[in-house]
Amino acid sequence: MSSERTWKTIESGPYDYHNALHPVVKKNYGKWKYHELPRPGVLKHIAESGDVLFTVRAGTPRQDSVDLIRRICDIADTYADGYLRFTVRNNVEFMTPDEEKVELLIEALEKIGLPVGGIGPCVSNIAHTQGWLHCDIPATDASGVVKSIMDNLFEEFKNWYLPSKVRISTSCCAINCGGQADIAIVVKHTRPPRINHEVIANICELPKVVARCPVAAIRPTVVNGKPSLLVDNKKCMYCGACFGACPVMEINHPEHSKFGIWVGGKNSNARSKPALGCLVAQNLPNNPPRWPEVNEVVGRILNAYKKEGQPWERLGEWIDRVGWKHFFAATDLVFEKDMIDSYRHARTTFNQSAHVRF
Amino acid sequence: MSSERTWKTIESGPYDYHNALHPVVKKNYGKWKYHELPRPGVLKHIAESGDVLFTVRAGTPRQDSVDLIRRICDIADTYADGYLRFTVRNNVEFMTPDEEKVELLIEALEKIGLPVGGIGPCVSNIAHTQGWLHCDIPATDASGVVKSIMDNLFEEFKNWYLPSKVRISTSCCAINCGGQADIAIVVKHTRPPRINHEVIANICELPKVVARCPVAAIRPTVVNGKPSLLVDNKKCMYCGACFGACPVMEINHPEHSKFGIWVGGKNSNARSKPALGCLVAQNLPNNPPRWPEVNEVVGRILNAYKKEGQPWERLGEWIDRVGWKHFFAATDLVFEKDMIDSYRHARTTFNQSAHVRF
Amino acid sequence: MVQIKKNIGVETKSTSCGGTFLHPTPMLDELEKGPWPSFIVGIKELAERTRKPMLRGVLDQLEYSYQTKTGYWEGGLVTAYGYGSGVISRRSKIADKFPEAHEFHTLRVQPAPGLHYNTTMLRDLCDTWEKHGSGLIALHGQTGDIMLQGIEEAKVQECFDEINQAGWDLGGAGPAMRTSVSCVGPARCEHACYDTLQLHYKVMQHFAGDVHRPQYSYKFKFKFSGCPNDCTNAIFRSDLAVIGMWRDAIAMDTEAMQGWIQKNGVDFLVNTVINRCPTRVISLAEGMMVIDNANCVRCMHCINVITEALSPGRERGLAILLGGKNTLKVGAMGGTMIVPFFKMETDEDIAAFIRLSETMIEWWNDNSFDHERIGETIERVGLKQFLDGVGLDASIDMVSRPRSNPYYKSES
Amino acid sequence: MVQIKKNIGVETKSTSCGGTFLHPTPMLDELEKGPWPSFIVGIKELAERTRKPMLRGVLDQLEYSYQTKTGYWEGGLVTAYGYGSGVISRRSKIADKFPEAHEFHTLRVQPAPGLHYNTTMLRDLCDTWEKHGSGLIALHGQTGDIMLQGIEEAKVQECFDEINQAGWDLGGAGPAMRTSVSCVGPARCEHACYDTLQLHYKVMQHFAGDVHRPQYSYKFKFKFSGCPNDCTNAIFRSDLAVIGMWRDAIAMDTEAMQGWIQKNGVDFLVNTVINRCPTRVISLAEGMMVIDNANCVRCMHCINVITEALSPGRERGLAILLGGKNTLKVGAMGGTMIVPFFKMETDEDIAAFIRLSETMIEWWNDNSFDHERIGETIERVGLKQFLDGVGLDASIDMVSRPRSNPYYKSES
Ligand code: SRM
Ligand code: SRM
Ligand code: SRM
Ligand code: SRM
Ligand code: SF4
Ligand code: SF4
Ligand code: SF4
Ligand code: SF4
Ligand code: SF4
Ligand code: SF4
Ligand code: SF4
Ligand code: SF4
Repeated sequence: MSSERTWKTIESGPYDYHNALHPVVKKNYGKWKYHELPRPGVLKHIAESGDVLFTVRAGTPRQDSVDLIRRICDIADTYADGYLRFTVRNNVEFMTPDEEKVELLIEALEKIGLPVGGIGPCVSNIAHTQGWLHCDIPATDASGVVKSIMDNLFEEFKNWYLPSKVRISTSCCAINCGGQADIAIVVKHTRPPRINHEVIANICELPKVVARCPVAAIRPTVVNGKPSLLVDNKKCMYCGACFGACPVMEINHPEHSKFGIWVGGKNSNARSKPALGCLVAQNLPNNPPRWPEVNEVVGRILNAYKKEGQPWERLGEWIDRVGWKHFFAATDLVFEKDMIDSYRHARTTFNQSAHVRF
Repeated sequence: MSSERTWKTIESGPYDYHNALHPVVKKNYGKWKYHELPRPGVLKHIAESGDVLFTVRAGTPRQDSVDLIRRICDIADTYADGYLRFTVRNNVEFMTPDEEKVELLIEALEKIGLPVGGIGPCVSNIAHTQGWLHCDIPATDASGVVKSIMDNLFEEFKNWYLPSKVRISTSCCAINCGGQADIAIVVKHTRPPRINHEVIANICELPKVVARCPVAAIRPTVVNGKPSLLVDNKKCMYCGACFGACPVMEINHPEHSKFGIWVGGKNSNARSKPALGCLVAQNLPNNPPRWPEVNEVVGRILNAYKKEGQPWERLGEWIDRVGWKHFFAATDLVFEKDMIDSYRHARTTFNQSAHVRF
Repeated sequence: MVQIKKNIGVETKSTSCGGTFLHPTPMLDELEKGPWPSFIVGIKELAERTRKPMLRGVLDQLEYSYQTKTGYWEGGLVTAYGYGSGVISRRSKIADKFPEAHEFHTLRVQPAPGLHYNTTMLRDLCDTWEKHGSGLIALHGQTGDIMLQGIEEAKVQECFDEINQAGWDLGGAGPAMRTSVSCVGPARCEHACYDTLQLHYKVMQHFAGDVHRPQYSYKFKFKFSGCPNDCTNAIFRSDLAVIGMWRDAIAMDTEAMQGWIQKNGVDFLVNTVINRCPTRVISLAEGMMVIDNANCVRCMHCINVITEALSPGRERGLAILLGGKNTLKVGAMGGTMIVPFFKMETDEDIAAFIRLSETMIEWWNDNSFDHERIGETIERVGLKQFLDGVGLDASIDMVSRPRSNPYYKSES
Repeated sequence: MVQIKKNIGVETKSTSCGGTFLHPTPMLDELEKGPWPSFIVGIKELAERTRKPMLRGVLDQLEYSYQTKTGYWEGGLVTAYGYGSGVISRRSKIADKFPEAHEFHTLRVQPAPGLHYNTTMLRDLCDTWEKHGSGLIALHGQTGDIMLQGIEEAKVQECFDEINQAGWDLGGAGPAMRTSVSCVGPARCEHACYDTLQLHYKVMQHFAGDVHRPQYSYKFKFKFSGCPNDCTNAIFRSDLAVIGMWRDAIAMDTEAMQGWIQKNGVDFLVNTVINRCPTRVISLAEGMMVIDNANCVRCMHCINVITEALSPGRERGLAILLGGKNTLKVGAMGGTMIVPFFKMETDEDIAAFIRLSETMIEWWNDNSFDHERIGETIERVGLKQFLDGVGLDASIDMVSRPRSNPYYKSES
């Protein structure tokens, strides 16, 4: 701490939201009756009082500059009474009771390069993570992958071409801070960690690293007279958990850290229960700056879903209906041995029945 | 081997079935077209050739005397051309192409005390196990429990009162040789094994016993200078696996070996996939000679299913449709903490969703 | 209404007072009451007629078990010459109390496939058994054996020799290939997709040595069901479940179908068939039932209900599910779909089936711990490792969904 | 059709050649192309305008990462006075190559519940941040923080003091209570069953100390969703998911309902609503939709589709699901239903909710291993043990079915 302090910290927790609410929101707080989707990118909420509130949603790159934020504030000041909010998927929303402002908002937003969309049956913005820009353990740059994909899915964001909304997430390591999603694009390492035996004992608490491994593949050892660790390559499944505990367990590799694609993740309770995504493509190259191979697979999946999904049916629910065999056929992806679960609850995923499609 | 041998064994495997088949069976082998259920206890199979074959099914006690078997053979000789077969649930079947014989068969069977039924939507005979009559590790007598229950369900066996067939099984220890069933009645111990340290090392291979415990609750120890075993009562969950490996790990207890009742087991692939039974009543007393408490719970379950199940819907499928909450209400059984899975795949049974009924 | 409170108490012919040979068994006598055929009545009748002390001893001990709620048999080793299994040895732990029941061994005898009999073979078996043993027979054990219950060690070999001459052989026990069962199959069932009796017969002949001389890590059971109705409970109760299967479309006799709909009505069709199809692939088109066979999972339901008009397709064979077993140690497991379709028409097909089975059993014996069923081994080492070990490709049919965790060795 | 092969390559305003301040970044420049707003365009614009060397260094290092496919940040410890968390420290591992980027710490700042803002507060934040830091802000991190990305250690405290005066506080990191998010809730959503913003606000104020000074076994996250649609992804992404719930029947405005059916047709009602109800409890009766509420599992689907006529019932509150987390070590887990209904109307309700949460968190801290999330602890020790520990009764709502194995301690 270099500078002198004159201020005594107030441990206030979250920002007090009361002055951040639009007046129409305040007035009708908890008294909304229903909503309509008048057009892509726009919501219309009708309150019990009869009040109406329009919302216009636009995509952002998430890694924003103060310049962009100020531009956004300008738009909020001009068309949305000085209020705005963000969504959990890094979209920004402007609210106005005034229907005429809707068109103006859309124009203003597109003028500063922010596409309007993300509402209703479309691809919303991608939930993503830090990547090379900031994290200490990433194998790729999430923001770059996202930019490449959203360029391709630009029209999908702005229009209602899909059976239901598709949420995509991108994560730069297997920890997957981006979470479960209809389509999750996640790094998967394919080699065990490489240990720098010279420095490890200075930098890391060895027992903690040993404890972190889910398959007990790490053992204490001594190398060149110094305490170090040994990875049993037969057991190790390249998860990188140890790397999170100790930067010397280098798991990232420019060639051998790959991408896997997981589909059918779902967080909502609508219709089916929340579900985990399942692996349908693996070993896709980590290919900056545009990751064409990942893009291609995402496209195939979306195309098949677009063609066959039914209204309100989420991607995973479509697969549940048509069956995984058909999914692989329709996307021209290949079910590989590695896609058979081998972890703790693997048995519960085996087909313990004679139910089979031909 | 006491007696002198004159015969050289032929390791023939199963009995050659060719001469055990009824002539109409032989003629139409593999050429059956469809079947009808003309009345309880009777099947009518129609062959592509136009041939017709009636089957009359009757319950047996399974633990048969040669006297009973000879009587059964008499009936087969008189009415079924000298052939008969048994079912996998210990029923006996007589076949005849001659419709008139059906009534005569039924009469003859009931005359020797064998009820005709077990076909179609009824309770079939109970699959059961050895019990005190023969096994070396039982906590009860399966045959006795079965007799008590089937006395109560006699009319259920003979008539079509139920939505679909109900298979019951009874097992005299947690190993459950009786298998999964719509209603499975299985012994559950409620105390850890008691070890006779004096003799254990003479009788059992201690490392094998240690290896048998699924929760690693058994450790080698020395008692009175003799090698023995120690059970960690905190870990032990009274499964009795060790007792199967070593008769000195006495797990049976006249008071503390109880009954649990499991419902919804299903082996067929019809409609839903095969399913395991789930625990819905526990700690029922092991109460010979008539086990009234077990009988009572079985009755409650059957009554609820009878009232609410739909045609072809198996007991577990009915519960799937109405929900477990309703099942417990409809049967007046209580969901207890112990009924929450705590074993290896417990997590997969947790309600990881907001889906809930009130 | 099911009776739930009290026993009916209808008396059938009770032997409990008439006999002079037997000792009093007041608790067992309670099981002579009631309409269901009573095993106690049967044993008593047998005992009174044959006056076999062993039976009296067994009844005395059983009565004592009922009173003390405790079992009194202990295991041991009794075998037939050249065999390591097939006889379950039982000696009384309280032979001092009930000396007549000091031995009560059981011969497990393999039945004919499909549990078919003619009266001659059964009568002969009864005669031999009454001569050498107790006269008590369980038809059948849960694995399918004829259990000849109650013989002294001294008489085992002569008894076995005699029944062996009549065509019978012993079944399995211990860490061995076990006795098998097959459903009635083509003998009397229109659903059978392969010849269950023949395959059962040939396979168990092939493995006869492994049945008789335990040399596996643990038990191994085949069960043969002719279709996915699985009337032998193969999926949860055998290590290698053989389930009849077809690959093409469900066969429909349209005329019979129309007749059926006419007779039963469209409502019944919709509520009982269409609405119960697990993948909802049946639709109604101009009063007819139409199946999208690509999404039919061969569950059998529609065929079961409309047996006169629907049947499995013509391209028939079997599916192999591996690893079923009941509760011990790991909790019950169902067999996992390993081979969705295996042709089963010729002798070569049978030979190929046996070869594949052997490959799997060998892999298991090479990779298992002691007392570990093949399903447990697969769960422990991984299904992928198993497939690699036996040289099979992966197919999505083997799982209900692909993995949802990244914890695997992906090598690029 | 989704484009799958090639990039569209639409150019937006690229700054890659105009600037004089920045070094060449040929790979990053590729990300200036295409229609989606480009973060590279944004950072470059900011750098060119502010001429902050840190930004140039970060771009250089990022370009190098793209070329070498390797990350170069390492963690460390930087904190604000009195705090143990809230700042994510990043130092370059290759500061020799790119000295301008040797420090690039992030301040995690807790947002307002519901991610609501007025422009004044945002502009002020931008100004302060531009003054002390890089001017780069992530709106928002996956946990919900405003991430002020890029500051030197020396400036952390003065920057924090200034934003703290403006009403902002730091968020969580490390083994601590983490920042929370709440859905837009009653502010603009008709489905909200409790006041997500208020509860979020009160709960996180209560736990502020635990956010700032890590003292748990591992991280703990709350997320607040107003209804089972779960717009904050609470079930898979928070340790304690708070999901709006109602207990009585779905409320139906019959007039609006009739209007909706008239407008959309009965076919649409049947195919899109009735047929998609997970428990199939909606029926059609004389053209109207009838719900068997006892079997409704509160999935929201019918309400979502027919928002103008259906809404959650009037007896509203929340459900608590415990133990959600993502992949690490055990594979992702969803929160388990622990409290199906908790009234949330008064301040006392809030206090009771906080008390219950604290009991659960205490139990976890007492029973967990290092680096073990509460879901892992519950899985390891057993749900029953957890319920006993926190004094809750079992309910069938907590599981999808009762156990199917006998491996438990049943004490009679
Ligand atoms: C603004 C936002 C909440 C917030 O506080 O930020 C929000 C707002 C609404 N959600 Fe949501 N949801 C928002 C994220 C989510 C998420 C989380 C996510 O996307 O990461 C989910 C769970 C996703 C999942 O299952 O993986 C989510 C699952 C739903 C659902 C259930 C969808 C389904 O069928 O499974 C509905 C129901 C519906 O669509 O009518 C819903 C409905 C709605 C409604 C219609 C609620 C209303 O009446 O106002 C809002 C507009 C929907 C739309 O965007 O089409 N919201 N909603 C979030 C916008 C994210 C975005 O920018 O795309
Ligand atoms: C910044 C952020 C990603 C982003 O760009 O948005 C992030 C970044 C990191 N996460 Fe995360 N996680 C972030 C949200 C999440 C989420 C999503 C959520 O909270 O909804 C998850 C999944 C949900 C969960 O909690 O499980 C998540 C699951 C993890 C895990 C795995 C936890 C687990 O038990 O499975 C780790 C590893 C760990 O904690 O050891 C982790 C660890 C990390 C670390 C601290 C990596 C490390 O060990 O050094 C990353 C610091 C990166 C950085 O430079 O800032 N992060 N992390 C998110 C936090 C920003 C914020 O405060 O708003
Ligand atoms: C004789 C027997 C096979 C044998 O080789 O011994 C047999 C024979 C028939 N079974 Fe079976 N099943 C027989 C045991 C089973 C078993 C195993 C068991 O009961 O232990 C099952 C699996 C049970 C389970 O799921 O737990 C079984 C599941 C079926 C099914 C599927 C039922 C369902 O809806 O889940 C059918 C279909 C049907 O009922 O039409 C079926 C159908 C039939 C048919 C209709 C087949 C036919 O066309 O001839 C036969 C008469 C049915 C009846 O008894 O009502 N059989 N059937 C067995 C009679 C046992 C008994 O005495 O009760
Ligand atoms: C006799 C029989 C019960 C009956 O009365 O019908 C039986 C009786 C015994 N079973 Fe069984 N099992 C019998 C069918 C089954 C079945 C059902 C089946 O085969 O379809 C099962 C479930 C399926 C399976 O294989 O898992 C079965 C699962 C077990 C197990 C647990 C195996 C597991 O891995 O879960 C054991 C314990 C063991 O092997 O250590 C066992 C062990 C035993 C032992 C050997 C107990 C012991 O360890 O000493 C019992 C000998 C009793 C005796 O005195 O004869 N028995 N056992 C059945 C065999 C008769 C026959 O050969 O036909
Ligand atoms: S996913 Fe991994 S690499 Fe990416 S931000 Fe999260 S912890 Fe860092
Ligand atoms: S990468 Fe994962 S499995 Fe391999 S040693 Fe590290 S923690 Fe263990
Ligand atoms: S269930 Fe148990 S006690 Fe009964 S026969 Fe099987 S092994 Fe013996
Ligand atoms: S009863 Fe089961 S848990 Fe207890 S010691 Fe024996 S094998 Fe282990
Ligand atoms: S399994 Fe199939 S083929 Fe065999 S008897 Fe049962 S219904 Fe018939
Ligand atoms: S066999 Fe089963 S899955 Fe196939 S169409 Fe008939 S009911 Fe449906
Ligand atoms: S979670 Fe429910 S209440 Fe909250 S915004 Fe989403 S739909 Fe509305
Ligand atoms: S909320 Fe869901 S479960 Fe309830 S009636 Fe509507 S669709 Fe069915």
